Amino acid sequence: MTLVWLLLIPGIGGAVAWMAGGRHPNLPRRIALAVLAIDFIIALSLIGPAMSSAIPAGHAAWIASFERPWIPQLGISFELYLDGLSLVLILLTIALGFISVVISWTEITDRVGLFHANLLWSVTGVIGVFLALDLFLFFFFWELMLVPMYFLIALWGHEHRFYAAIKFFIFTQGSGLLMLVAILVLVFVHQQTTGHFTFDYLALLGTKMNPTMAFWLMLGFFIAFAVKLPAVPFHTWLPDAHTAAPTAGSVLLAGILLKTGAYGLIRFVVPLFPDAAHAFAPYAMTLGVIGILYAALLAYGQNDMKRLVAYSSVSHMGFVLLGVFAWNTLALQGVVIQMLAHGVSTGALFILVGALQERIHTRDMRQMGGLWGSIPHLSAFGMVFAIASLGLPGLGNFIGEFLILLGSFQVGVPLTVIAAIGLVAGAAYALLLVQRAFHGNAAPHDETAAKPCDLTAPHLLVMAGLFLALLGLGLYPQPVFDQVAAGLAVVQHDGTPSTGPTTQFAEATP
Amino acid sequence: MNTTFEISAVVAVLATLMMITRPSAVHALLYLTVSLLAAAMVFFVLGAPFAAALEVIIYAGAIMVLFVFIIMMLNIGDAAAALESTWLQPSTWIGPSVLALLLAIELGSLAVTGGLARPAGSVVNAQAVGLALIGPYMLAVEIASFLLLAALVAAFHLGRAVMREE
Amino acid sequence: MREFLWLVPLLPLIGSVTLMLGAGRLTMRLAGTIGAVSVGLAAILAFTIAAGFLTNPPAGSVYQQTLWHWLNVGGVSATFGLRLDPLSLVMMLVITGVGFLIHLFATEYMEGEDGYGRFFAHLNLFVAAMLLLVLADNFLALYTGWEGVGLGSYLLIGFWWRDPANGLAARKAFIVTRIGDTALFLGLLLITSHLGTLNIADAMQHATQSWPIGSPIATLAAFLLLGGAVGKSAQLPLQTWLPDAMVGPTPVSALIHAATMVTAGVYLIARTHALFLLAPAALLTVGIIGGATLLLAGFSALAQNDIKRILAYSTMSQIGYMFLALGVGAWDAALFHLMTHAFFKALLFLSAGAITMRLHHEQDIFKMGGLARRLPVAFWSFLIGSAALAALPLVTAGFYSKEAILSGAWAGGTSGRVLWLAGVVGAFMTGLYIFRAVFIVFFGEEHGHVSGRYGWRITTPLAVLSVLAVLGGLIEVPPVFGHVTLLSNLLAPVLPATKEVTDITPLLLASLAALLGIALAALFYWRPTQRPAETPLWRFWHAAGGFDWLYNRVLVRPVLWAARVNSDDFIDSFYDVIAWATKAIHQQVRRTQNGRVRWYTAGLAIGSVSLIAIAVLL
Amino acid sequence: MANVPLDQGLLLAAILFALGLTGVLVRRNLLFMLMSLEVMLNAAGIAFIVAGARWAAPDGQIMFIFVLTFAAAEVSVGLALILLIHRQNPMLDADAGDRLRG
Repeated sequence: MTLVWLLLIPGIGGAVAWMAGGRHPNLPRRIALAVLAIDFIIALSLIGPAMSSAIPAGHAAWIASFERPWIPQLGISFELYLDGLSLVLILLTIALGFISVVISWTEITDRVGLFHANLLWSVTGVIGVFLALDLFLFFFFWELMLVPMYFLIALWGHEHRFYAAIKFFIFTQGSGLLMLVAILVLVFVHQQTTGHFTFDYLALLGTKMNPTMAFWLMLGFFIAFAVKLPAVPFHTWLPDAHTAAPTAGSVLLAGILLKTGAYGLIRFVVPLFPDAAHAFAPYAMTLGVIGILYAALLAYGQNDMKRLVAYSSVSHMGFVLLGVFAWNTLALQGVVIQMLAHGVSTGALFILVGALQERIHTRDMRQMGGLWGSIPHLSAFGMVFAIASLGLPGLGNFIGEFLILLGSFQVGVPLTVIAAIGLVAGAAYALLLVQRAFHGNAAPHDETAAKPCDLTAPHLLVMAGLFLALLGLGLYPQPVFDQVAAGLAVVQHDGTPSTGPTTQFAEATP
Repeated sequence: MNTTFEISAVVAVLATLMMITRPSAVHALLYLTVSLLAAAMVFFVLGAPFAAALEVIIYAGAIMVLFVFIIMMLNIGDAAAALESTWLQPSTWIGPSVLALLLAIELGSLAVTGGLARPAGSVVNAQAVGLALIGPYMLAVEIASFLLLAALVAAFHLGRAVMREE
Repeated sequence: MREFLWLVPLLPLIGSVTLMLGAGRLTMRLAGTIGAVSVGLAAILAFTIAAGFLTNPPAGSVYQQTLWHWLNVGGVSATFGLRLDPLSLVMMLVITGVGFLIHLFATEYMEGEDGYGRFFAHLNLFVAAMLLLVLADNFLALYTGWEGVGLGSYLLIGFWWRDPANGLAARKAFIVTRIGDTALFLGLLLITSHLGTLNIADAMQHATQSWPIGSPIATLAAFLLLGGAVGKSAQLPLQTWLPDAMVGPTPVSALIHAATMVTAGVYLIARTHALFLLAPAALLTVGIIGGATLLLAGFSALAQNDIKRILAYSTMSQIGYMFLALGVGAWDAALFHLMTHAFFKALLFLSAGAITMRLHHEQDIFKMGGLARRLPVAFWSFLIGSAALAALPLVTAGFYSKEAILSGAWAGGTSGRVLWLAGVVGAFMTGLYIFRAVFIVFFGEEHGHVSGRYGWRITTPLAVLSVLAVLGGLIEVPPVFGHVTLLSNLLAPVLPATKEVTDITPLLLASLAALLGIALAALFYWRPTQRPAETPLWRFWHAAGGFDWLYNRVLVRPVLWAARVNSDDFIDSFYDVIAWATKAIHQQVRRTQNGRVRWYTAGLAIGSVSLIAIAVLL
Repeated sequence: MANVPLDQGLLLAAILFALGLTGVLVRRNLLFMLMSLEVMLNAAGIAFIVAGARWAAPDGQIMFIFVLTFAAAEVSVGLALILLIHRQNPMLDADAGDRLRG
């Protein structure tokens, strides 16, 4: 039942915030903060070892579960399961949601109630995605999280917001359609072989089907998640969406929504179609590596600061793709850390860009420069998070990249070597951002304009908190490893190809 | 009786042809009425006297009267007729005529090859129709009455809008 | 005292964090005090620990301290641990000792600068990272320190951030070294994957057990580590960043780009010598890189007019010596030279800084001249530093350490002899280029009136370093002069012994070469000279062999070009084509929606006709 | 009354329907279009009657009655609309009312 509350609280909170918006603009903000704080506490209370009893054999990783029939005629049930992996991502979701509310305090002044409602519903959808194990329910939440996000971009965004919002929606919706088709075909195939019509993930695991069919179904899921991740060449919606989105939207998008793609790959693509996924792994890893380098190159070429950060996000997600399809414990643990660290560091960068835009009304780095002199705190944090995102050891991103590359090194040495070039590329664009925005000569227009004010206390607190989180992930990531270990072990067990041990997989790498 | 049918049919077709070619609304309306009366004759020949009566009373009677009212209200006169003549250029006829011809050929060929040649040869009188109407078709009658009610309300509403503006 | 080892890197870190948090609120005096005192305390602690270590060595001369378990996942585990053995002890002493002196110098040198507190925050951060680098007991912590010093270097090169050129130099330094770091990173992956441990000592032990000498995998691993080392130590082919890094404040150049960080590569190779011994090819490459770099840098230094660039090239050249020593297996000699080099190069940079701070940061040696009388303190310290750099026989520390390297090379077979020759030529060049600078700067005619006294915070470090540059070599004296082996005895437990050379020929030849260089410099530059003509040869050496030009053409420009050309992401145009096609079709199809009832009716009719036609005809 | 060939009846319905369609397509005056529509509806009615006569069943006539009902409703609303349209478009030009174009 806890899991239901986890979903209901932000869901209902959103409606309440909407209604409260008419009374006083601060009311929805406070409500959203309270709701997310309560939700966070509930989620925190779930930290702990997996349940030992009442769980199907071989799936001993669930921490909590909730199951009720929903549309029994069609084999659809309201089925929520939580393991360490979901829990960690849910905690990230709620925390970033909380931060989004804080940093929108001054930025959003228009239709405050509706904004926070959308924010909370988006969070609800994401939590649902991380919890749902019934494929129908999963798809339901998958679509549910898009709609509020669409409105966040379209209603409170910056220039080209409708273009960006529609592009975002079409990409994710179109790929979602592929996934829906794949889900339905999978269910029918399962029915044909077992005579049992069900959308239950646990039942659908290990469905026997011919390799061609498995490959196409796997591809349907893969594309849906690859678009969300996003992996090159499905990434082009992301820079536009980020550029147009309000700061909170960017934070949610980068920090959370992208993670659902990675989560889907780990939870669904590989376990449901182990053989197909492993045959496909070399190509997926290649896509990941291409993404790392190509997005880094793009990031280097941007003038818009937010686009730069967005492309850096794509580059980081390339590591995630590489790690997921390396499919060993090291790489998967690395993926989890990378997701958390990326959520924090990129989220922080987006917050800073948003704060900067609020102050100097531009994101164009050609019009910046020398900001260190006028707004040192913002600049210092900008530098800190830029450096975090280039993977400085001691901060979370490094642990993620190290483990991912260590894991993929066992599987494909050439790919890992090429991916490692991304470390250099990351340094190039991250430092370019610092140089162009914060260092160098002050831009000419700065002289006449009023001096922008530095970060205020709430922003400083948020930044400090995010930095400490990164530091924690970088210096003592073990609690995270321990929390997700059981869940990953089960997923890995399910995802092992039937044809043989994982060593075969190593040989399949180009 | 065959002859009656054929004459009626020819009259109906000719009258309709005239109707769609007349520039004057009143003339067209008169031809339409003739066409409807001819259709009523056909019904009678086919053994549907009740339908024939309805055709005369409602169609040729009530509905045509409505048209007449409207023509009178709108005061459509010679200017309109002249405009109509300019609209009725031969070139505008070609496409629709070909299309209609095709349709007629298709439907006609279906009718001829449809195997309907043997008539049952009996009259279905008003009583039979009435019994069926309030028997198996009860629900349809109700729906039709709703339709009429809706039309009544709609016509009233639209007409009132006209009156208010005037 | 040993159990407080963790405080050694932590103290500078605390200083750094305090300064960062207090940025803008601390007075200049307080900030300087925090910066210097935190390193000073670390130095005192380090020396106390060293005293304890020397008088009462722990078992196996290794003291291990595990702070916490960093990660343990999928069979890979790493602790956050420190390891104190003679090698890291020497490094720790050099870093904290020289580091403290430079901090002290900087408190006066940087006075009045904007961002005084930030300077010390970054400098302290650097010291902390450097200490972590040398004290780390596993590769991951080592890599953390390794990247940390890179960050410190980046921050301090770009300290005067208002000038975009400084930012460019800082980024160049970071990115070029990052290329090397990535090789090191891959090396870590290889070692971890194949040896199953991140602990350096364990890995070395496993490597010697499981990999035969000359095995490809050991060679590969050694080459990857070497990649990291050449990046950090500014050796060929990743040397181009160091001269540009001189745009940073002079104390930074002294600490980071002379005394400590750039020697990290030497430390790394010494630390993983077991691996390099398994890979003779890699070890030979180390020597060749060292030899080539020392010659290239030596010639380049002769073609520079900027005093700091001269010193930068001399640093490259001297680290080349250390690499040469590593390459021929003269491990102690490399470390010995590392130590003495830290003394005299810090001295040279600080005295150069002392000069330029009185010249409004003018660094062109041809605009100086006749400073010997005006700035005696700077003159004498620079002279002592130069003598030590040129390895003036018997009276300087540089002589003993360079002699150790050259005799090591002499003993190293044919390849050793070739490298020895390179070393001797380099010694000649060293004498020539540094005394060229000495004569031009301190003698000849004066340009303008220069005066100024130095406070104790500048003179004390100069004095201490001068003494060290003269006497520091006495801890290791070759057999011919008395045979002192304090350092090699200390290092014996961690580094393999070097063959002793009793032949006096190489020593004499090398000394002669150095003296010849100095004499030649005196001959050419004693009298005031003109700025050298820009001949093609001069330009070639001025640009240090044109590596920058080459890298610009081959790597930087293509990437920049690609980034600029593709800044709109050509993949998006694929989706744009889909969108465009949809729009184009829409434009055509919307014409059917012309709002005319009859048109729609016609459509309906055509549809019906066609459908019925299908039904009838088929 | 028994020997009317029914295929001729259907043929008549087809021809009338086609003529009505021609009228709808050709005429631009809404009033004439409405009249032509009546012809088409009537043709459908004839077809029902013919089909009813084939089996001597009342259903054909019943359907005709429904068609009639429909025609009545349609005409009343249609004529009311024409009244409205006439105010803006006195010539009742169907092609002028194309504000819903794409």
